[in-house]
Amino acid sequence: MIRISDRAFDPGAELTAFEQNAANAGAIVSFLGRVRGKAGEADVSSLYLEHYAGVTEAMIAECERDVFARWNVDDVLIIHRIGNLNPGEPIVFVCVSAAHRREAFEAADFLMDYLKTKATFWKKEVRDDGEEWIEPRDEDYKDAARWREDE
Amino acid sequence: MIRISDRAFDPGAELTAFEQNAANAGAIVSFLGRVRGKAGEADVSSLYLEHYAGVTEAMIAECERDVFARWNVDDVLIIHRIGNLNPGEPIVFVCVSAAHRREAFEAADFLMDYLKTKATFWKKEVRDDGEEWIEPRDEDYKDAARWREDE
Amino acid sequence: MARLLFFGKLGDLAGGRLHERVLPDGVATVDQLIAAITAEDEALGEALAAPSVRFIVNEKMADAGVAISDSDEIAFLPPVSGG
Amino acid sequence: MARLLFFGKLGDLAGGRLHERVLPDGVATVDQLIAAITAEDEALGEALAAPSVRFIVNEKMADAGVAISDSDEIAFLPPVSGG
Repeated sequence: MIRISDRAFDPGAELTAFEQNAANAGAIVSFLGRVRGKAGEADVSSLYLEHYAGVTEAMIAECERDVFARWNVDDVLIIHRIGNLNPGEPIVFVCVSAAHRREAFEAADFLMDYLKTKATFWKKEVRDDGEEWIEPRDEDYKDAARWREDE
Repeated sequence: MIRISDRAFDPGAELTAFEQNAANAGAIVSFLGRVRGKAGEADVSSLYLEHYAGVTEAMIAECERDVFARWNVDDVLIIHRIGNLNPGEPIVFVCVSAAHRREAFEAADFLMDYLKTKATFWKKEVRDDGEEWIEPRDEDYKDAARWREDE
Repeated sequence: MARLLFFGKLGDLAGGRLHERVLPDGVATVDQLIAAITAEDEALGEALAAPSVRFIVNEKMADAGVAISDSDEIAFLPPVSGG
Repeated sequence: MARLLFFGKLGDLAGGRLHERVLPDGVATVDQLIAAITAEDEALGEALAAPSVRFIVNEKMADAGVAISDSDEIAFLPPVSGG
């Protein structure tokens, strides 16, 4: 399931709900990404996130289908915030359930690389030294490239 | 933090508490392992887990120190059940917080390999076709060996 | 009218994410649209022409040579940054 | 008295996890303790002698040649299975 929303969410409550729906899975991996309060030396006062409504969801749904084709996973949950966020607030939460842990770990890792480098979100940091639209770090592109080499 | 207990726990509530304590971390990875209702074709009616009180905790604490030495992680939580468990019940929950996701993913993955193949727990499956003390799968040993090759 | 969408820093430069407008005379491809915009607003035009900018026409990834008309939705995407 | 601890399937075979007992005469190492137990209970003795069984003496990993006495805690660990 994919949920893109401008409303805050509670990762613990989402994990509980996901867990209850995935009654037969032995392994559940989750990833929570939150707004950091620092960008280098500067203080971050807020983050603004936008997406391409409809298109972003459709592209993530395609990535989700790739995950089901590639790994033996039972269920996937992707929650992504848009709008204005404060430091410490959850931005993204990914849960994957599977019979065994290796598949759950890999699929969650893969989904995060997709969300960081390919999903059509744009994020602006509002800092005490100005505003800046963020681009993926070199490390993010390297992480994402791991999955290509695998194939 | 390490908690080994014969009482059931709520992974969602634990994630919420962990998240609130890790206020500055940008990335939190969690792993939840639960009792599976099937072992091959057989139905599992319950699982019994025991540990070496004191020694098991001390060995896991040493593994936790290795994690802090090896990855730039902020905080680690390890909860492991002992006693009698029903299918679907949480057995193990690991949370790792870090500034960046790669470290959180790797450290959680490493901790799970440790808990599966090295931590001194013993687990007996009670099934409709009898009882059996479980040993790690070949796959578990292979997973654990990845970290040795890395060094 | 065509729907032009500008995301991220391009939206800031364009003074808004959505611009509904009639395509200028002679504009039949994304490339030509960028050239026409550059004539109106050089800073925006140059930003749209950057190699890192991708195009989505009617919700499908497209290259700069793709044909466009007044019934199309044309989106300009700078490098993404989710998660 | 020595504290002998048997975990997992070894506890089932030994009829309990904790046995407090005086070490038999002539038993001064883990190896000798296993031999003495084998004389009393062949199935348990053979299980303790399996190459996959590890020993912890006074909370430290030990090998079969390590010296033991009546003041020690000696634990027999079959392959683990946590998580």
